[in-house]
Amino acid sequence: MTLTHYLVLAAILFTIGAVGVLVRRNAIVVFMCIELMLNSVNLTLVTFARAGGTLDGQVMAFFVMVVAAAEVVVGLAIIMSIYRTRRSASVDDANLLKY
Amino acid sequence: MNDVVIGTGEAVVFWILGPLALAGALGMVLSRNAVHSALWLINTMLALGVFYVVQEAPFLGAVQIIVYTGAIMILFLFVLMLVGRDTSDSVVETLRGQRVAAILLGIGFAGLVGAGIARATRDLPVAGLDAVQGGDTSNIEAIAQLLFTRYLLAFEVTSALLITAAVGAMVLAHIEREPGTRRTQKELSRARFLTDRPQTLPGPGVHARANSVAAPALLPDGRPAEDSFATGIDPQEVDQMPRPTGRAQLGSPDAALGTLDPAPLDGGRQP
Amino acid sequence: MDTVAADGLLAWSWLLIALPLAGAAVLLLGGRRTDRWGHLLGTGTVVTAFVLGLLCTLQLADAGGRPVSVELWTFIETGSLDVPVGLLFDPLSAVFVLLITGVGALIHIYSIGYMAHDPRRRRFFAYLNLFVAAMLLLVLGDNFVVLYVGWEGVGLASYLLIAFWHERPAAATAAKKAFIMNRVGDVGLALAIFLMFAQLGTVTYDGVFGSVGALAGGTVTAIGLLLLLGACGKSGQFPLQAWLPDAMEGPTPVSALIHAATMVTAGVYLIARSAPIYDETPTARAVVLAVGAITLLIGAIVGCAQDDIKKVLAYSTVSQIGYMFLAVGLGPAGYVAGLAHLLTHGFFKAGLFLGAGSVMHAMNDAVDMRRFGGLASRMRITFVTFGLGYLALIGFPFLSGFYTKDAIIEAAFDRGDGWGYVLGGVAILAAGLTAFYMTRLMLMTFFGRPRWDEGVHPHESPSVMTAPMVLLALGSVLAGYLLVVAFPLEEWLVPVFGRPEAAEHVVAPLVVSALVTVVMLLGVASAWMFVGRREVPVTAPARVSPVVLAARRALYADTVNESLFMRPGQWLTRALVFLDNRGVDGAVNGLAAALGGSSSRLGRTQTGFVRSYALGMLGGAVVVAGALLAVTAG
Amino acid sequence: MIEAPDLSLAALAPLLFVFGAACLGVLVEAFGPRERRHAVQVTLALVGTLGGLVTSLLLAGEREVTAAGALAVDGPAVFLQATITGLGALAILLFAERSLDPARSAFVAAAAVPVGSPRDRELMTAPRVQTEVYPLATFAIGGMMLFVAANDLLIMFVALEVLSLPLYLISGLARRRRLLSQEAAVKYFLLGAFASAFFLYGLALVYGATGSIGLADIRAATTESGSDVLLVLGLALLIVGLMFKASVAPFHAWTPDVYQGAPTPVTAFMAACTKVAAFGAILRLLYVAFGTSEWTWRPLVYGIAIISMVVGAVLALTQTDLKRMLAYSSIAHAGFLLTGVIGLSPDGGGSGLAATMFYLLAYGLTTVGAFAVLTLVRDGDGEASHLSQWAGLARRSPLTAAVMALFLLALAGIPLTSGFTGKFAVFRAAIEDGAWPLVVVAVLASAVAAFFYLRVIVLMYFSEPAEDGPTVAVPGLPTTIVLAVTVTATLVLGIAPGAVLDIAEQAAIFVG
Repeated sequence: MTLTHYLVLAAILFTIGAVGVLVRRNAIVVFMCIELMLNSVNLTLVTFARAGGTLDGQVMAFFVMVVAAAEVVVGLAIIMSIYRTRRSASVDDANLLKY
Repeated sequence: MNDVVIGTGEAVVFWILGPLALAGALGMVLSRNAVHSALWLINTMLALGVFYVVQEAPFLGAVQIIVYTGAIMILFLFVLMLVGRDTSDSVVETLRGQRVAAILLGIGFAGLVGAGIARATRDLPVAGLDAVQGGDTSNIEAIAQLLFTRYLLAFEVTSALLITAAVGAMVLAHIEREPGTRRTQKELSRARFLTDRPQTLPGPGVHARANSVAAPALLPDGRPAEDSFATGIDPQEVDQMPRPTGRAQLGSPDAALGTLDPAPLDGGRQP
Repeated sequence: MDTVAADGLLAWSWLLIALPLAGAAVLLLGGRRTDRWGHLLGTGTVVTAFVLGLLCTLQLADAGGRPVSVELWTFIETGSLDVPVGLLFDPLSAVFVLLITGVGALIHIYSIGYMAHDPRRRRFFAYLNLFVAAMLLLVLGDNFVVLYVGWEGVGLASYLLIAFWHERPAAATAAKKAFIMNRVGDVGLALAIFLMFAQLGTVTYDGVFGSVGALAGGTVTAIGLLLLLGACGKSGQFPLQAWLPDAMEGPTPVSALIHAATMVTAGVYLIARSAPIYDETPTARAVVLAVGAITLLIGAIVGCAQDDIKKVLAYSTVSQIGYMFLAVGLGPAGYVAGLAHLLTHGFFKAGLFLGAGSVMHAMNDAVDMRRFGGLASRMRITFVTFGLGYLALIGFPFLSGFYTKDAIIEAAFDRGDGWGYVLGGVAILAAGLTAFYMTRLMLMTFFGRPRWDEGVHPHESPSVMTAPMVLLALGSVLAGYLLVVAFPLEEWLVPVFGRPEAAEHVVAPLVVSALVTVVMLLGVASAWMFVGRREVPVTAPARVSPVVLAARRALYADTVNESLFMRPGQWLTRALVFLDNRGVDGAVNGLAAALGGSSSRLGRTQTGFVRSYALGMLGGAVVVAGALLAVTAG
Repeated sequence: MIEAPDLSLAALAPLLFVFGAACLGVLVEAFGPRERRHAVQVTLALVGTLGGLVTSLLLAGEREVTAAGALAVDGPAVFLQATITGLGALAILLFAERSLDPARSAFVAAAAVPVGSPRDRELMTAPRVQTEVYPLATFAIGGMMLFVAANDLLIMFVALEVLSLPLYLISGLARRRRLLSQEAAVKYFLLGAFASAFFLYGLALVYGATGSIGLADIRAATTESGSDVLLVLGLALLIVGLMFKASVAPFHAWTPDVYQGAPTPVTAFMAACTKVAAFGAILRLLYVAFGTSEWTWRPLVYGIAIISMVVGAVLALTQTDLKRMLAYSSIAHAGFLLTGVIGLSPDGGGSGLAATMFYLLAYGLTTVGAFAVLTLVRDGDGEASHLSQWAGLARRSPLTAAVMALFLLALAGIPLTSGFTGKFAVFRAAIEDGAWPLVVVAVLASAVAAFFYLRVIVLMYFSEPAEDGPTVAVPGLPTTIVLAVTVTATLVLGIAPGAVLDIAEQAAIFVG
């Protein structure tokens, strides 16, 4: 058991999140996948902070959480406003703009 | 740099929670129901919170559990409920090749990044955080010190972000009334008793399968009840229970009501 | 090339450009308010510019032709990059200024009459003024960037003017084609300029020519070839010649001014101006020679098969510019000859186009020569002026083409090696062909029985149109004598090209002249035999057989003629026309179609689905990460 | 005892000005009387941006690192901050235009009212406006200014979010065609969040590799240890995040959709300011942090530049919507800009930095102008952005057509316009650095691009106007100012750009 385990786990979580963005249609779930990606970044940061013996990683993880919170508020508001009109939270339904 | 040895206890925690976190991630992507996805994600987040605590970041661990999982994810759930819980994705992929390509790219990305990280950090020395925290300075103090010195500017600028978020939510969600259009309780109740119908308006009908405010109530014959239309929102079409048709079902209760003709769903109010 | 700062009138030479530019601006921005007097303003600016140019040239002549530089302002000046904007008034640019403003003024005057009934006459004059301004900028600039600015400007004006009657689909297509082929050339010129920058750090003529000798041979050749590509695009030379004949869809004064007299000679100017570069690179010069020779032959051959009066003249232009390229490709021996031919060609070709315009004006805008005929008696002035231009073009003794074309052919022979004979032979052959197609044109248009469409009543054009034609005809007659014998251009251009060493004539000039004249007369005679003696069919014969039949009944000599010369000639002509239409057009259209096709195919990736976009991003991320890792690892 | 870090208020002044104005704007939104709000907000936003412009100009020549190493105030930062605030002020003016549309504004009256509801139709022509766009846009401008001056990756990330979040919001606030606008917002948001996750992961990996996120520390670490795998992976992911914002292919897919859907003033704002900010950050990241390991990313940027130019130019050929066409053209221009990025050399020499900054200024001004013209041509349904509606525009309004033609020529890089000078500068810089093939591709791509710009000009001048074609509205004072400024700048930067190029060249030194 080394720190590499944490890092690889984070990489896998990040990938799963990224793939989730590509395969899920519900905008809110897509957004949750992005949250998963951010979380895996946090795990990476915390692990590197421990490895390097500096606290900067933890502080950055903290910032990531704050930014994520702001992003969530804006994102969910946008998704809600589009839902109120279209009665659908599917990202595939938003495709009037193309080519 | 004196290497910190990773103890057995931590290894046990990792091997229990690691798979759990992974399962949570996979479950989020794979479950069709959005609420289940959210719960799976909460599972992963809790596991990560424990990892933070284990990795000498107790403050972050707490924040992860209290703020991230407790507040942010609940916000997600809240919105999911608003949108309507019945929004499970269909399993059919409509974009050709999307899934295959996504999985292949995912494997490629994980291969590149994961393998790269694994190779690069194979002999990563673990300095540990004893030098900067523990002893006199606790984790929170150490973080605070950094936050208000090295990261002061970022800290201040984050406020702009939070203001933006608040303003944004207000803009998109808050419907302002024109001044003077607000009626008092007294005026409202007087107005109601002047109508033919002083009792409460109908809720969603028994045949409706949605609980959104946009779904009107249904009258027994299947027409939407106009009284139940929400103000300001165009009524939504409502899925109905399958209605009996054909000779074989003539004996059903519907037949007794004499409404065998398929009733128009729109009730004459098709937008 | 040492220059002196401008003083006196020359300090005002920027007005040459500013006047027409101001004219264009007033006409374009003034809108309908200027409709009534716009054409007069447009003409006035160019006439004034001509007078000014003349005065400047006289002052230059007084000063012994020392190049004069006019500093205007500094376009870009930073620590590492310095591009001043200045004008260079030297004998070479003076010659061009006079040609552009002189011929330009005449054509402006002519257009007053020609466009009298067009509702958009004001706009037409605005574009013409814009063109004159850009062309003057092109020839007056003292560095390659200013030249490029003018180069793009004339391209734009030409594009606007070809498409002037845009409601005709052919005009729109022709404009598009001209645009694309010119862009190909422009890319060459732009790259040449960047290459100079990278290698020499400067783009002024002074700087480049001063240090070009220090460059590696390969680089100089590359610069030369890229410049040549630019020149080919603008001048309609092989392999970019196809746009020029199509450009005849524009109004006839445009064909006269831009696509015969001035803009299309910009390529010749570019190569003459860059003489010091080409002096360093025999390879590039040889390519110029080859391009010139091929083009002059192609133009002459294809010209024989055209029925559209303007197309014949257009191919003739292609061919004559081929002569000029051939001349400047010969190096120091040929520069002056090429430029002299450029000037005389400017006169007679502009005159011929104006004559053609006059004929079209009379024939309700018909261009098919098979429906002309017998116009000599109806349109006396047009006939006479056109005839003089014709004689000058085919090189009739002592008219201007005779002097300048012979000079080029002589210079070709003077190379002294086998290639000299080949080039000279090609040039003489083309001279014969020129005589043939031009005589054919004359015969079909002015002689024979009238084959007019019903309702056509030819009449002479108004004097505002004929006056410029008369002046140009005078120029066609006299220019050659003036430029070669009376006031030799060679002397005038000594400050630019230096004094060429007296050439040793391999073939005596008299012999060359005699040979050319004989070939020319042969061409005229054969045209008379094939076209003049017979009735011209109103529709072009679909197959050769009627001609063949008619010929069989004639003398036996005809049959020999036909089987020896005419049939192979016809095949060759047809093959070339086919190539021209399918090959080059095909390439241009194919390129456009390929771009359009890939555009819509690529556009389909823009599906409108967020998830597809995200897929693209993840793919990009994988590629980026992979590429960086590969670079680091490898 | 915690020692307070030194904060140079002078160096922070432009940022304080802009953020201060934004915060004040939020307060006005909360407490100001409704009928006065619009005027007050516009004034505040203009005072903020112009104040930022003036203070950043006063900072010229400053070279320092402040806020505990988080903020670099140097030539490029100041130049780009001035560019952003100037362009931002122009965009704010476009936001403020109210006389063009019978619906009174480009922005929605009440964003929370569902599209198509009776109340929404009622509000269509209401005089009220969602005035929050002004503080939001001002926040975005502040974020952009921070983005180009960020001296560590965390500030860069926070600034990225500060500039992005308001943009996500205001691109969904169009008054007309609200469905498209909302769709643009949701697409921009989801993809933007996706991209910033990549940026963040890159940040984490770089932190892991070097133990620090300060650009100078990273530079020291790369110089010392060369490039190890972690660092390279981190750089790759950081590039992905930044290229997304700069709309460089293959991370461009959002651009056309969002540009088309967003309200046109917002599109102008994004096209000009975001591009400047993103390239400012790219330049700083690549040269300050990764300058010594230049050989790792150079081939990559080379390739991306080619892809971007080709994709942008080719795809724009078949567009029928003007806004969309300009979006694709902005992708192509991103490629041209990368050509300038290639023209930098690690020791800070080379003219690439100055050339790129000049190009950004020139492109920003032109593109704001082009979008401003776009807002003038309208039919009953709002802006008439379909190409066919522009046929024969010159007959209807010669001046409008002439101004648009000027901007299109500038975008095509025709001489005597700012576009030519900019292209000239970046291509030259690339050639000086030996990137010959890249410039050949770039010249070819601009030849292709010239075709679709000129096609619009031809359409305006040579086609018969349609029977029921659009009308050309008379611009109000704000739009008139924008057009006057942009036309003048496009001409001046084309005819006598010497002074500005000089300034750019003097400014082109990063503080380390």
